[in-house]
Amino acid sequence: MATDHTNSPAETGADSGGVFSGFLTWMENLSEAAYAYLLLIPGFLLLALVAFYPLLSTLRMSLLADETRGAEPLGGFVGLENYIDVFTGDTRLSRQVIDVALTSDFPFLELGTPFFRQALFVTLAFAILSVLFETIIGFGQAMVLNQEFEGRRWVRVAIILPWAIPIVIQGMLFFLMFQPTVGFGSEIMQSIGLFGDNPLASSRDSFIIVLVADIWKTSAFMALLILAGLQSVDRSLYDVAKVSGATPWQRFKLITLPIVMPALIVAMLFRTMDAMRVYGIIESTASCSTVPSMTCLVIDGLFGGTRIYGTAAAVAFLTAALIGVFIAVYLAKFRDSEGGFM
Amino acid sequence: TGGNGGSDAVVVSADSVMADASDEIISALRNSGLDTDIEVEIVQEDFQTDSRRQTYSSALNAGRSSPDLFMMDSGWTIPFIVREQLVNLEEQLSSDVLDRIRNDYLSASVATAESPMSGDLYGVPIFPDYPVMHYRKDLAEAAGYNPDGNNWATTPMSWQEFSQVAADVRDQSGVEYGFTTQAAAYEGLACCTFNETMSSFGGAYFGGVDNLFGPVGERPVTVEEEPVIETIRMMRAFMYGSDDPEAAEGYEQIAPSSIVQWTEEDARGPFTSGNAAFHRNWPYAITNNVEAFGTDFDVMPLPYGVPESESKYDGLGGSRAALGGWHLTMNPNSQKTEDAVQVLEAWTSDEVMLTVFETAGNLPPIPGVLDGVTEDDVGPIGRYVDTLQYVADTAVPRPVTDLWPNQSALVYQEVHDAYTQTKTPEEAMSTLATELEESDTR
Amino acid sequence: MSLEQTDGQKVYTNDDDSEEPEIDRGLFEAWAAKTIKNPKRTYKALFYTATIFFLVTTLFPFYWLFMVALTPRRNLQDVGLVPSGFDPSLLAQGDLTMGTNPGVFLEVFTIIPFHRYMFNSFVIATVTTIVVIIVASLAGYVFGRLRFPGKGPLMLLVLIVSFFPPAAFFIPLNDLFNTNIDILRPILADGSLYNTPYAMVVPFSAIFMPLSIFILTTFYSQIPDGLEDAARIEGTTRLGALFRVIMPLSAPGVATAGVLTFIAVYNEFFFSFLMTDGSADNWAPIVDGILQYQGQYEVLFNVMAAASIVGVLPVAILVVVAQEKIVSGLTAGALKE
Amino acid sequence: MGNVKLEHMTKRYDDVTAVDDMNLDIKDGEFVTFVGPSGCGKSTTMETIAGLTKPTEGTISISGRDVTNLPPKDRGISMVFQNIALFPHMDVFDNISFGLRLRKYDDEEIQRRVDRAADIVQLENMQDRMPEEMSGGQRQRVAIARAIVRNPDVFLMDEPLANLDAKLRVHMRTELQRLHKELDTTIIYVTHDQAEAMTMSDRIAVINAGKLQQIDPPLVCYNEPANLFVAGFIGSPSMNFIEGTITDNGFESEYVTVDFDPSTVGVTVGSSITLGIRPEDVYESSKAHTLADPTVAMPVTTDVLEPMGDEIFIYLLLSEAAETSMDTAQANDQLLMSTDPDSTLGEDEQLEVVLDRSKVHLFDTASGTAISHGIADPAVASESEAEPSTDD
Amino acid sequence: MGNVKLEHMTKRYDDVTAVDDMNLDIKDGEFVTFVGPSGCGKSTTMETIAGLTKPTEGTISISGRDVTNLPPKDRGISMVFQNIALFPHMDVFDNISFGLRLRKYDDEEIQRRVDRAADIVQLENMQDRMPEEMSGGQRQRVAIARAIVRNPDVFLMDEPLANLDAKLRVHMRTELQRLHKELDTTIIYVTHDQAEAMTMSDRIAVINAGKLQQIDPPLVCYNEPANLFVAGFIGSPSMNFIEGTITDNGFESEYVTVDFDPSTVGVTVGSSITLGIRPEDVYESSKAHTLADPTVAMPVTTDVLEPMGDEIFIYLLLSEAAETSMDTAQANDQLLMSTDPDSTLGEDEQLEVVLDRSKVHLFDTASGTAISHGIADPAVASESEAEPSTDD
Ligand SMILES: Nc1ncnc2c1ncn2[C@@H]1O[C@H](COP(=O)(O)OP(=O)(O)OP(=O)(O)O)[C@@H](O)[C@H]1O
Ligand SMILES: Nc1ncnc2c1ncn2[C@@H]1O[C@H](COP(=O)(O)OP(=O)(O)OP(=O)(O)O)[C@@H](O)[C@H]1O
Ligand SMILES: O=P(O)(O)OC[C@H](O)CO
Ligand SMILES: [Mg+2]
Ligand SMILES: [Mg+2]
Repeated sequence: MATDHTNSPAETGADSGGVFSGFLTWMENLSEAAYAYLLLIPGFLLLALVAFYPLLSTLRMSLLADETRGAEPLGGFVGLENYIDVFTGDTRLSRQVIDVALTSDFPFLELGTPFFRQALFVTLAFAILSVLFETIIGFGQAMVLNQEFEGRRWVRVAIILPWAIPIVIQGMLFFLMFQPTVGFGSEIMQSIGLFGDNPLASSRDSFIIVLVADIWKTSAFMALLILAGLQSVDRSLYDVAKVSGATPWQRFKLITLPIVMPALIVAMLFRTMDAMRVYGIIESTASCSTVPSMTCLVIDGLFGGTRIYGTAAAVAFLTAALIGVFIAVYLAKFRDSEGGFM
Repeated sequence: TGGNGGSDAVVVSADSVMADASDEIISALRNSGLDTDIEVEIVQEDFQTDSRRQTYSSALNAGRSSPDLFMMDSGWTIPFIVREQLVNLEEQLSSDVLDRIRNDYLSASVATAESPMSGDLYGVPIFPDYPVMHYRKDLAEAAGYNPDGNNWATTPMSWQEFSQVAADVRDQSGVEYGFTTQAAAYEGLACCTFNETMSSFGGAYFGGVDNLFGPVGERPVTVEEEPVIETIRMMRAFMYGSDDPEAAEGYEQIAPSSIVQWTEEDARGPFTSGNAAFHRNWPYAITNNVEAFGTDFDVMPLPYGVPESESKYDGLGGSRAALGGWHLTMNPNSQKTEDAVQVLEAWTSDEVMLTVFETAGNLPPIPGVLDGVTEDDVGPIGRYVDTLQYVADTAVPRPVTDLWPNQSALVYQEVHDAYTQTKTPEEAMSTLATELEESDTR
Repeated sequence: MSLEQTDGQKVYTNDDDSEEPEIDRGLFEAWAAKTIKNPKRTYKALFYTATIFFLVTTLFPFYWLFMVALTPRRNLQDVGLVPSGFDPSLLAQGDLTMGTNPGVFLEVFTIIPFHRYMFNSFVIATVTTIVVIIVASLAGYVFGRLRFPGKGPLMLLVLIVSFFPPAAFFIPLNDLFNTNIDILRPILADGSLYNTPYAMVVPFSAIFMPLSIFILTTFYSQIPDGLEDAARIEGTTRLGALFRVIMPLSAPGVATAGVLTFIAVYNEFFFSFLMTDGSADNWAPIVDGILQYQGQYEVLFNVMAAASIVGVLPVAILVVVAQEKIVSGLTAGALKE
Repeated sequence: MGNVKLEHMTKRYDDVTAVDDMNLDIKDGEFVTFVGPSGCGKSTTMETIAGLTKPTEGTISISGRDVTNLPPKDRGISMVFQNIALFPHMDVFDNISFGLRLRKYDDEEIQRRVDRAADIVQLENMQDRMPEEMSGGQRQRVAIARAIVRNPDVFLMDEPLANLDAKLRVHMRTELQRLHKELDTTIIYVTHDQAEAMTMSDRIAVINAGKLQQIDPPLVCYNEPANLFVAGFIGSPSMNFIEGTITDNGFESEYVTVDFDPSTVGVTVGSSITLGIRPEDVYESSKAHTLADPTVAMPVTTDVLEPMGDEIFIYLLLSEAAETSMDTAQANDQLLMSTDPDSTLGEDEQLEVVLDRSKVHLFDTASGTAISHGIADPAVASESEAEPSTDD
Repeated sequence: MGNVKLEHMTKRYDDVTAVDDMNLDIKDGEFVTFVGPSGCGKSTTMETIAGLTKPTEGTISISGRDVTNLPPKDRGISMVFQNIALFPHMDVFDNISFGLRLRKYDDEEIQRRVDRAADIVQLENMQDRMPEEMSGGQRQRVAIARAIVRNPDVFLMDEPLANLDAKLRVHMRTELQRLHKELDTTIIYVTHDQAEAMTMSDRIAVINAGKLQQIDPPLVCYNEPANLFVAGFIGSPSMNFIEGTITDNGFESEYVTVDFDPSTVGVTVGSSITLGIRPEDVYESSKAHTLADPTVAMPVTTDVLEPMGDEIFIYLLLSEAAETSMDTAQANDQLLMSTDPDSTLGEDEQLEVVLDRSKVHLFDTASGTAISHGIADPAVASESEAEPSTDD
């Protein structure tokens, strides 16, 4: 400090200088917790305005009666009636959330309407299957992209590209492909006996089409996130593992996987939530009337022309609750995973 | 900038076809007495009817002041009316104009712009839409039929006869399909293709034409009646032939089962590309088909199930076309109500109707306006004016209430189940009846 | 790639190893025997098989989309591996298009100002991405690197946003964004956010933020403390360390969060559809544009296909650029520990 | 300015007390070295001074200001990290200039300073290398350059030369000393290299298990260790320790006897005492004449010989049963002697050795506290006792 | 088994030749230490032996097998990395047992071995700590434990003790030597600590700029360095070098003259020669009598004194104009002398010194190659010349 402080800026407080400096110093001196809360303010303000406030308002909506006519869109307070009605099928929804009838025979339950036509089942089956396949395929893709080879950048673009396609177009693509007069999808699937004559008119076949369409598009999402995780692994750890005698598979299992795990869990977490809110691809491929999901019912209630805001809001909250149950499993895993942070 | 309330113009939200014809329409409006100091701007909204309904709904829910006038589908104007989201035109329009609408306009159209409770007018119909049977006259003639001679253009045949003709023409010409139509599980099935066919058999959802717009909860549900069942059986015969135990007798297998996943364009595809002999569609498709086949293409009214006389309900039976069409309605939050009223009134003139027909291909809401109009006046579509005028009179409106969007889903799902052989016609219709009753009375 | 591929294929077929004595073994058996001896070969073969499989499965639908685009509108029937109506013999007659319709890529721009829709989407996506990355970085830093009471519940709160179908937010937001706010009047024509990019940027920022927060939390938490310490000693604030060291070192994560957000917003439809009147001048985004090719009944599938191919290009370019950031081994050489 | 003061500083992790009630007062411009066994809390103390971690208790002041709650950037410090911590995404130039760029020095000044720093650490031509393309020692030098390129009030250096070869280390040592003189900056230094600690420091702070044991000039620590720990820790190889008791005649253990009058060194007869003697203060009895005050000769057997080039370490066994352990502090029946490389002694030879009485240290076995450094004949006690601390 | 052979091994990075035509033949069970300046290619050579990087040219064989193209896991090695590289997601136990678990040892055996390894590195009670909760030295010890827990044919250890304190280092040194004897494993070792290199190695390989300079037993390297580089590098502080020419009377430079008959040491009159003398072979002339064969005395002035506890380094200036540089190899007019801590010399004193003629080294200045180690009187030339290599 002694020699040349001529024309050299002050040693202390480097980032400072200017209008901000006071604020920055104040910030820097905050305790860790206060600092944390401060930095969270912008994010939470945004969420409060665009998410929390609307959600509270929607929550209120779900406790009020539907009003299909008249200037007021909502009726009086009905408590949990909307929720109960959704479960008992006693609503104006065009599809059942769940329709299970009691029987006298084992297992004493039977599906009132077929599996593929109940929103709850469609939602769950879709979420589980799509996330499963997307994870496997996405991981495979990420592993491929993680290798050094010539042309890797182009392969990467190619693999990411489906994610860049708007859902409307993705829907159009698969719709046309399985439209017997246009594409060849139905023909192929029929010839191997998987599909019936009119796949887009069949709930089961359409479900598979929607699933495939989603896997095609969304594996890229998984791949991208997992790839980023893979790229963050310190290469020198592989050196150590190699010298310790690890085979590639062991390196993968013992080094790559645990280190990628947090990224993988985040990817799966968000994919699961997205899959459980599936709507766009259904509507643009097979339509909600063929493959109803929970979100289909929400949209139908809010925008379907018959104004049933209360019921729709209740379905939205039920969807959220369902997702919450699923997510609890992830969160438990999340906590366990190394580098986990919750 | 289009939709913003910044400009002084009366903003009319319409579709792209109308917006493209904006200049001609505005000058026709001026010729029909619109003040020159009132500016009009016709802006383009989504073409898709559902999208447009959602857009309008969010604009009205939010209390947006622009646009001033909405172009609303006759299929969903009534829900907006019963939600008190539109301006009651009884208090706005001059009595002359109101009289003209009540007396000269296609009454089925006007009915879908009125409040089902009070009967007040909330919308000015600007054009109706109804389907016709498109067909390949060349193929029919080659098969030995004489469309012109038998005056197919204005003389409907029965479905039975039609199925025989279609099968025959298909077999003789070697085209793939005899008949293509729309039977996917979508609004179009409930409002239109099934509705009109059922109507031609004298069937109805809610016990006849009188109950179409209500009163909800106090009308019978009649989907289990024989004509309705018969309609389904006929369609199953068209698709599956005699293999299907539920198929009605006496009909040929003329349509691919794929129609259960087809909407308008899917069904038009094979026809326009020469793979079908007959095709049910809206007049919009005339242009495409004329382009493809020129004078080898023609239209006729849809076939009938039973003669009108044999129908249990008045106004049903005979050739029936589902009535679509569009109205202009007024935004209650508009800052330019008076100007907007002037625009509406000018829009009821013959000149505007003809201009719209010429430039946008949209039919006049007063069928008589087309009297004497020829190919020379309006292009190739002029060749089909006779059929169009004939069909206008046979059109049945859709049963639109505030609950219809929801009920239509129930309808098309059950009908579709029956079409896809998932359920027998009776099963499907009995389920539907229960559902509709619950829905109506809840 | 092609070089490498041929290399890879040599692995399967190259049979000139002299140490292989039995002539009568089948090709496959010989290959299998070799792979057992030389596992590297197996990995390589596996790798190329997987690469080709992924390439084919992801690219084929695009290829088909391209074929749909090239199919003349009237022929939109039976589109196979070539557009329907494709006829190479036409080339002999001087028809370079061979019965296809490459002009569709011009129609995309002549029917509507598609470029303007692309521009709108690009601007909205860019702005949203920047907002999201900045705001989510702050939160990701907090959640990933700081310890404080209430962290778990707050993270859960962020997550809960993604439990709800987006539609659940819409009705209250619609009221909010259409409210005429007087203080906004100087900036916005009628004082409401309707038909402005803000009406999209604000909700997108919030709705796509949770994902980015979680991604960044994960990546930021993995950056060794030592590097942040070094930056702070050198004179940065904690925030300075975030933007100068932690973020660059988490480049794969940041780039990924950025790309995912950008793509999601670029293609978003639900909110933008309801928050604009769909006209290009009023900031309607690309999907709105694509849907303009869809009439009440008639749908210009071929033009839609062409438009979406055109519309995907900026994203492809973005991915090319962003992936340069997703480079390997960034933390190598940093630490001795 | 530049003085550093720790008062009752304690840092606890979940189950470990890394630093325990540390009190330190480092003067402006002083060069203080922290030494102590691995894990004793040196780095933790540094980090607390730097502000990278908050002390659990106590306060820290730098340049007279209480900085306990100030962020690192406002403390006027620069630091070389034990784990090096280069920014992997920046090349050498960017790494070194990072702090300068933050402070918005002008480009020329930055280039000038970086050139100089790179020159000092002998990395002139590597300014555009990335860290991952460098050897361990090169990386470490970049870390040093990054710290010295600035002019802070206090330098914190945590084993900055650990990965450098002897020659470079000597060079860096000189450079750091020059820098220290030139800038008159306070330097707090951690090293495991005794030579470094001895030659560079004004004072050495010896830490054990989080506790400060002694802070004194190097030779004081060497010659007058405050306790057994310091005695054993400073000096390599370590001091020989022999446990015994005080008799009327002085110190007595199984194999070693040193005569003195207990009263002159302030020990009570019968108390348990540990005697310490450095290897270089053990002599063959043939050389006893060179010593002013040798002990009586004792018979030993040579065991392992460790030739170091400039000297030889010879492990001497005091009994027949004894076995060599390299850990000189542990075995009671063994002595390590350091001698000239010219010595002709071989393994398993019998000989006699003497100790330099003036270099004999006595410690209380139980508490470890030093009692006396050097024992003189009763007659000259008062003089010789003071001797080691003066001119050595 | 366990022998390691490098033949013409070269490793080039884009613009750097890290290892240049290296030929090495390390016998089974040998302990070879690599020494050399920072960045000379030690780690790169290690990595190539380990199989972590492919040599650009040349071959490597281990245990008689050509392993140039074998993956690391099939080479029978274990390694301590210079950058430590613990698995951050595993605790100490998991880190140490990693290799064992891969090899499916049974749990008991794993626990037994881990316990033993942890014991050796004195981390008994830390098996469930995570790396981030440990001090620098503790981490390094985990890295050592991770390597020694297995029984490979070859151990590669890249500065395994760099971050340990002197005492622990001595302890680890002993343990590694014991391990070496017990397992009879080949060990290749990198260290910057001369004492380590001298005491542990069977042979030392001196590397400079990627090239092998000499590979010989420690004392041979010390006493008979093959060239100027080795002479300057081995020994701390470094050997004094004085450039001069050969006259009929022997060596002559501006300040130093050493008489001998050029023909007896095989140098030609007039050639440029560098004379080398280690600090400990410089004596005050008062002590010349202890030497068998001293040179004539030369007058010097003392400059800086560096007391090290067990010895003192004194920088001697040969001329008035001279200035002290700690880099002894650089200044022609300066000598470093190491002497007893008892020396009473102060700064700026005038005195005379002599060199031990038997320890004078002569090098060809141009090529650096050693010409002679020790110069004797013409009469006894043949005897004394052979001397250093035998019993020293
Ligand atoms: N990836 C790389 N790219 C370019 N040069 C490299 C790379 N890795 C090492 N080098 C260079 O190769 C030379 C040898 O490096 P190496 O790590 O073997 O040195 P070292 O002898 O281990 O040095 P130290 O004692 O400092 O660890 C160095 O000059 C280094 O800069
Ligand atoms: N994050 C942590 N959690 C728990 N214990 C810790 C943590 N960091 C350090 N310690 C413990 O605190 C003690 C002091 O650590 P510190 O790093 O200060 O040691 P050191 O003196 O620098 O040692 P070395 O010479 O090995 O670097 C050690 O026992 C270490 O295990
Ligand atoms: O690329 P490698 O051979 O270092 O190994 C990478 C891992 O096995 C992949 O996860
Ligand atoms: Mg430390
Ligand atoms: Mg190295």
